[in-house]
Amino acid sequence: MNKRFKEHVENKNDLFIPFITAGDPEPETTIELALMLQEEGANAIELGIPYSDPLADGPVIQRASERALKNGMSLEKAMDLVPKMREKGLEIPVIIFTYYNLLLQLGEDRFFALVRKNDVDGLLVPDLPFEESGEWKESCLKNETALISLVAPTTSEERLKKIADEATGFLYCVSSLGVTGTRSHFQSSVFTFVERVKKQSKVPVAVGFGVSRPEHVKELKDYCDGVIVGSAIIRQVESQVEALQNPETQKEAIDQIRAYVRDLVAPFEKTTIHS
Amino acid sequence: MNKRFKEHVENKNDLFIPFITAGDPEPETTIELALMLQEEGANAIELGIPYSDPLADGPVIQRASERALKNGMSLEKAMDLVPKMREKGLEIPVIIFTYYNLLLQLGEDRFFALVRKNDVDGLLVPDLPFEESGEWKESCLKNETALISLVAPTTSEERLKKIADEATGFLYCVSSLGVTGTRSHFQSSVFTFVERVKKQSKVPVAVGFGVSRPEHVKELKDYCDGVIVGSAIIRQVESQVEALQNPETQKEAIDQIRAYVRDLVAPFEKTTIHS
Amino acid sequence: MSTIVPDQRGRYGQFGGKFVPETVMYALEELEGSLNEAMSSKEFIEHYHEELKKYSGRPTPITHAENLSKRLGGAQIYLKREDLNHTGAHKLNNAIGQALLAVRMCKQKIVAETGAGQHGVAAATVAARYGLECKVFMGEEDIRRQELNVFRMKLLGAEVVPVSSGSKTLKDATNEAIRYWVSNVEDTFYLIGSVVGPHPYPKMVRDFQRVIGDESRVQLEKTPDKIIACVGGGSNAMGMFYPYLEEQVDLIGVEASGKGIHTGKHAATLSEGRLGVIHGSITYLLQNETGQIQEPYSISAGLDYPGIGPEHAYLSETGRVTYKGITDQEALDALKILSEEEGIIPAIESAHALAEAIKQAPELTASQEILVCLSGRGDKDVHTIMEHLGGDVDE
Amino acid sequence: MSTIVPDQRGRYGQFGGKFVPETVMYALEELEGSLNEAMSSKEFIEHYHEELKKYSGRPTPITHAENLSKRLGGAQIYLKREDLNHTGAHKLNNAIGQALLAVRMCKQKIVAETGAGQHGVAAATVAARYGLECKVFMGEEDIRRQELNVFRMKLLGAEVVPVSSGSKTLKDATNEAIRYWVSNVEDTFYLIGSVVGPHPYPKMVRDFQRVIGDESRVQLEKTPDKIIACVGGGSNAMGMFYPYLEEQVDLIGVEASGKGIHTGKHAATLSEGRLGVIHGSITYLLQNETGQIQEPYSISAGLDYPGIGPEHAYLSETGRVTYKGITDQEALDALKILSEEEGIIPAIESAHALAEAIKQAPELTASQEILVCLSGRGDKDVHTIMEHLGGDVDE
Ligand SMILES: Cc1ncc(COP(=O)(O)O)c(C=O)c1O
Ligand SMILES: Cc1ncc(COP(=O)(O)O)c(C=O)c1O
Repeated sequence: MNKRFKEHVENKNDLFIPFITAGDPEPETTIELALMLQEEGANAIELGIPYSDPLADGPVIQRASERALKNGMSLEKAMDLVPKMREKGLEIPVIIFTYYNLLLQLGEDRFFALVRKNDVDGLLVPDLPFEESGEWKESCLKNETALISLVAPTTSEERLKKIADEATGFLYCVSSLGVTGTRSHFQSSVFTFVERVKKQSKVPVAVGFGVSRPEHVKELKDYCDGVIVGSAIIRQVESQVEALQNPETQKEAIDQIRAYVRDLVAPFEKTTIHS
Repeated sequence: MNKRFKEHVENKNDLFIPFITAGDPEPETTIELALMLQEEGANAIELGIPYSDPLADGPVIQRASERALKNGMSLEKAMDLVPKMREKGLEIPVIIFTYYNLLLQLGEDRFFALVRKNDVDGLLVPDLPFEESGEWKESCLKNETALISLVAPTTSEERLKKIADEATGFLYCVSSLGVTGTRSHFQSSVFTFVERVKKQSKVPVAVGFGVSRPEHVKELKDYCDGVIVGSAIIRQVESQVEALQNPETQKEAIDQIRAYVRDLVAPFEKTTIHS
Repeated sequence: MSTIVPDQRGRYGQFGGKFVPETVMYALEELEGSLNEAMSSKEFIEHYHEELKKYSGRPTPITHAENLSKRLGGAQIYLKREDLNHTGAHKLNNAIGQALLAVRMCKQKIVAETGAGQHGVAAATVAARYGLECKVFMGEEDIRRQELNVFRMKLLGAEVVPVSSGSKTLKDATNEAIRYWVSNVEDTFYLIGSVVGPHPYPKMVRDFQRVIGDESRVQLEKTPDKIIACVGGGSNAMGMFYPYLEEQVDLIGVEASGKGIHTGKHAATLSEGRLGVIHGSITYLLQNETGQIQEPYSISAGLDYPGIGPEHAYLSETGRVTYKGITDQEALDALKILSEEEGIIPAIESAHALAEAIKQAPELTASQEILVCLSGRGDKDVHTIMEHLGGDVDE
Repeated sequence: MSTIVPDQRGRYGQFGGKFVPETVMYALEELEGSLNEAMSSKEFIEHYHEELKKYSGRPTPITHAENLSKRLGGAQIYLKREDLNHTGAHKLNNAIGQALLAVRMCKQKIVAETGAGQHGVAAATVAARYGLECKVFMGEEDIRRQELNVFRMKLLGAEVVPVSSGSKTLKDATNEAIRYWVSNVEDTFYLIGSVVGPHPYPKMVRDFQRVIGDESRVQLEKTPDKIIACVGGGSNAMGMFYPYLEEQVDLIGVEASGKGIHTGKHAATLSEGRLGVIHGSITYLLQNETGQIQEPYSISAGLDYPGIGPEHAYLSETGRVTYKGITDQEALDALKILSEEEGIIPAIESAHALAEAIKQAPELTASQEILVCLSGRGDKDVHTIMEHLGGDVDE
C-alpha cells in the first residue's frame, strides 16, 4: 500500500477528499488550490483531468473541463503538476481522476512511467467498471497506486462484495443516482446504502456526489469515513475565475474559497495546519 | 335564320369577324369599338363575356377578362350593351361569346329572354362541345339565334361531318391547336384542314386563333370565307387602356386601333363605311 | 347502386361530362380508347400493381388507433395508411397509373397542375421513374407558399411553370395546364391529380385510386360501420369508398369548412356550391351569383379546390355518401391528438377526416369500427402547423 | 464467422464492452436480462413484428433501379426501401423494438439523443404510440439547424431538451442523455439510436434492425453480388449486413469523408480514427493526440458521429466488411441522379451508399446485382440540398 495513503487515509475517519480540475483555470491555480485544501484538512486530492466528453460529470465540472482544455491541459501535463505540488509542500496522496479514453491513448506503460516519475498515489476512472479493470488493477498494485472504485445504490450485493473485496485506498460511495453536482438534501436511502457498504468494506468508505453544505457533512459523518467534495468546490473556483488568474487578486480569491471549504468541513472538527 | 346573319354573313366571303371583350376596359369603350369595327368592315362582332376561368383563352384575353370583371361586367350587363350599340348604328350581328358556366347560372330561359329583348344574333360557347349542345341548339333555333360551332385540326372526319351538318351562322376553324393568341405563321396543315372543312360546310367557314397580321389574312383569303380576329385586337386595346378611359383621348385611341385593323384587313379590299 | 356510372357521355346522373374546347375532344377520345384498352390488358394491370408494390410500397397497412379509440371511448378507429406511400400520400397511386398509361400511349411528356405541390411531386416522381418529360403548372402564390415541394419537383427533374393568371392558385394552374395541353395534345399527356376534369378523368382517377378500398376490404376482417375520408377534388375518398358502395356501411366525405361556413372562408363545395362547370365537368362549385368561380379557402392546400369530383356530387345527391364540414381548428386539433396518441402526424387534409371520426366515434360502441383514410403525412404541413399552433404545442 | 459475437462481456473481438459509470451498470444488467427474456418470448417477437407491419408499413419493398442501372451500364442496382418506413427511415425499426421492451420492463419514460432529429422523431413517435413520456436531448446547434424535426418531436408530445455543453451537437446530446439516464435509471429507458453505446445496446439495435437484411433475403431471388450501406453509428448497415454475414457477398460500408479526408473535415471514423472509448464502448473514434474526442463533419447530419458501432470495427478488422469513404459532393451527385432517374429523393446519408454503388456498378456485368440500403428519405434534407445545389438544380 502506498505510503501516503497509509499515513493520511488508511484507518482514518472524517476524511475530506476534495476534487479539483487540473488546469482550471490554469495550472498555477491548481497547485495553489491543492495546497490550500491540504491546509484546510484534506486527506487526499482528486486531480480531475479535463476531458471533452465527461459523461459522468454534471455541468459545473464540465465547464471546468472546458476551461482547462482551452488552456491546453492534458493527462500528461496534469501528472507533471504533482511534483510541483510536492515541492511546495503537498504531503497528502494525489489521485488522478480521468476518463478511460485518455488513459488508453497515453497507454498503460507511459501512464505508469509517469506515475512513478511524478509520485502519483492513486487512480480513479469513472467509466472503467470493475469487470474491465483487471489489467489496470494489477498494474496499479505493482506500482503501489490505489485504484479507487465506485459503488452506487443500485450496485447489487454480489457486485458490491466483489468490488469491496478488491478495493484499495478507499471506497467511493455515490450518494445518489446521477452525475456529479450539488444537491440540497440526501435521501434516507443513502444512509442505508452507506451502511451496507461499510459492512463489506475493508478500506475507508467515503461518500461523494452532491456534498456541498456543512449540514451534509454533519449528516454523513456518523455513517461513513469521510466525504468527497467536487462540484461544490469547483463552483467556488468558477465564481473566482477572473480573480484567480490575476496575480494581484489570486491570494484573496483562494482565501475566499478557503473560507467556504473551512465552513463546509467544520463538522469534522479537524485540526488543520493553519490553526 | 337570323336576318342580320343573312344580310352580313350568309353566302359572303372575305368575312372579318372581330372579337372584343365586353367591358374592357369599361362598357362605353366596348360600344365605341364595336362601331369602329363595323366601320372598318366587320361582318359580325364576337362579344366576349369576361370569365374568371377562361380556359380556352390565352393570356391577352385573360387579362382583358380580368379588367372587365374588375369593373363589374357580367353576361347580363354585356347583353344589355347590345341595344346601346344598335342605337348608335350597329347593324352587323352580335355573337355572345361566353363560357358555359355563365350561361348555366343565368339559366336558359333568362338567357333567351335577354336574347330576344336585346336582339342578340348568335351564341358561341367554347366549352360546350357538340355532344352536349343539343338542348341549346334547339333553343337557339327557336330564337333565331346562330349557335356557332368550332372545329379543330384534330376533329375527326366523322365529327366534322356531324358538326358541319348542324352548323348555323358560320363554322369557326381553329387554325392550330392551342388557345387564343397571336402567332407568327400558319403551318401548311392549316390550309389542308380548312379545305377539309370547306368541303363539308354549308355555312361560311372562318378561321380564327392567331390571326394578327395582314399577311395572315392574305394567306388565308383564298382558302376560307373569312377570319376571326381576337387577341390581336385586344392587344391593341390593352396598349391604349389608359387613353381609352380618358374622354379627351378616347377618340384618338380608338383611331389608333382603327389604323391597326384597317391595315390588318386590307387584303380583303373591303368597301368600308368610312371610305 | 344499380345504375352504372359514369354513362357513355361520362355522366354520373346530371354530373360530369366533357365540357371542353373542341381542340381537346380528340385527346379525350384518344385517352378514353387507350384507357379502356389498357384497363382490359392483363399486362398493364399487372405492371401497375407491380409498381404499386415494389416502388410505392403497397399494400399500405391499416393501423388500429388503439390509444385514440380508448380516449374517445367509442368505436374502434382504424387508419388506412396512405401516408406510407412513396412521396407521402395517396396521390402516387393515380400518378403511377396515368404515367404508365402515358407511356403506353407513346406520349413523351406529361403536364400536371398542382396546388400544395403533392400531386406535382407525384407527377414529377413518375415522370422520372418512367422516363417522361414533366411540366408542372403551379400558381405563383402557391410557389411562394410551398417552396420545399417546388424544390422537390425540380430535384426530380420537372419544370415548374409559375402561373400568374387569376388568383395564382390551384384553379388557375389547372386552367393553365389545360391550355398547355390543348396546344400540345399530340405528344403530351395531361396527368390530372384528382377525380375531376372532363370524362374519362374522374373515372380513370377513381379506378387508379380504388386500390385503397380494395386493399382495405382484404385487410379488415369485417366491413366497418363507418368509413370517413376527406374531399378536396375527392380522389382519396372515391378510392376508398368505391369498393364499398354496395356494402352496408356509412360513407362520409369531409370537406373543409375553413374558418367556418358563415365567414365565407371555406372550401365547402357541396354544402355551399351551386351546380356549374369547372375544368370540363358539371358539378357543384363555389361561385358568385353571376357564375364567376370563387377562390376557396382552407388551411390545407389540398382541400381548397372550388369544385368537387362529379361522382361525389352524384353520391351526395343520391344520398349514398354523407358530406360533412370540418373547420381549420377542428382539423388542427385532430392532427395534434393523433400525433400525441399514436405517433402519426397526418396531413392537414387527412386530419379533416380524422376530426369527423373523432366527433362520431363516441356515439358508437367499442365493438363498432370506423375506418379513416389517412390520405397523407403531415411533414409537408409542419411549417403551417408551426405558424398556427405557434409556441403552445407542448402545453 | 465462426466466433459468436458479442461475447459475454459484450465484446466483438477487442471492441465493444461496457465502459460506463458504476451507476449505470445495474441498468445495463437489468436491460440485458429483460432483453434476453423478451427476445426469447414468442409473444414479444410477434408483437414487434405486428407493429412493424401494421404501424410502420413493413415489409419495405425492394425497388429495381432500372433506369439508373442502364445509365451506369453495369450491375443491376436494387434499393431496399427503408425510406418507406413510417417517419421516413430505418430508425423506427429499432425505436419500436426498444419502446416495446421499455413497456415490458414497466418503464414509464424514455430518453433519447438525436443529431439530425431522425432518431428523435422515431423515439417521440414510439413514445406516443406506446404511451411513454419522452425526453429527447439535442444539441443547441442541431436544434437551430433542424427546426422542423424539433417541431415534429414536440407535436408528437416529446420534450426536446437543448444541450449547450461541448460542441452542442450529437455527441454532447448523447453524453447528456446518458447523464440523465444515470440519474433516472429506475423509471427511465434509454433508447439509443444506433449500434453504439455500452453492451447490450449494439447487439440489441442490430437485432431490431436485422429485419432489413432478413426481409431482403426473402425478397431477392438470389444473393446479390454486393451489398452497400452507409455508416453513421452503423445501424442500417448492421441490420442489412448481419443476415448476410455467412453468405457469399461483398459487404461494403460507406463512411462520410465530408469535404475530403485531407481537409480534416470528415466523419471517416474507421479510416482516420484510433481505438478509444466513446459512449461506453471501445471502438474506433476520431480524437486528437491526447484523446480528446473530435467533432466530425459531414453534410449529412446522420453520419457525423465521431465513433462507429463496435461490431463494425470488428468486421473491418476481420476484413469481412470493406469500408469506403464518400465525399459530400459525391453524395449530392448521387442524390441528384437517383432523383432524376428513379423519382426517389434519398436521404443524404443513404446517398453516400448509393454513390459507392454508382462507382462500383460499372465494373460489374449486367447480370450481377448490387443491393443498396436506402436508409431514409430525403425530404428532411431538402433545405440542405437547396443550400448546396442552389439554383442549378435544373441544369
Ligand atoms: C394528403 C392529401 N389528402 C387529400 C388531398 C385532397 O385530394 P383528393 O380529394 O383528390 O384526395 C390532397 C391533395 O393534395 C392531399 O395531398
Ligand atoms: C436516413 C439515415 N440513414 C443513416 C443514418 C445513420 O445511422 P446508422 O449508421 O445508425 O444507420 C441516419 C441517422 O440519422 C439516417 O437518418
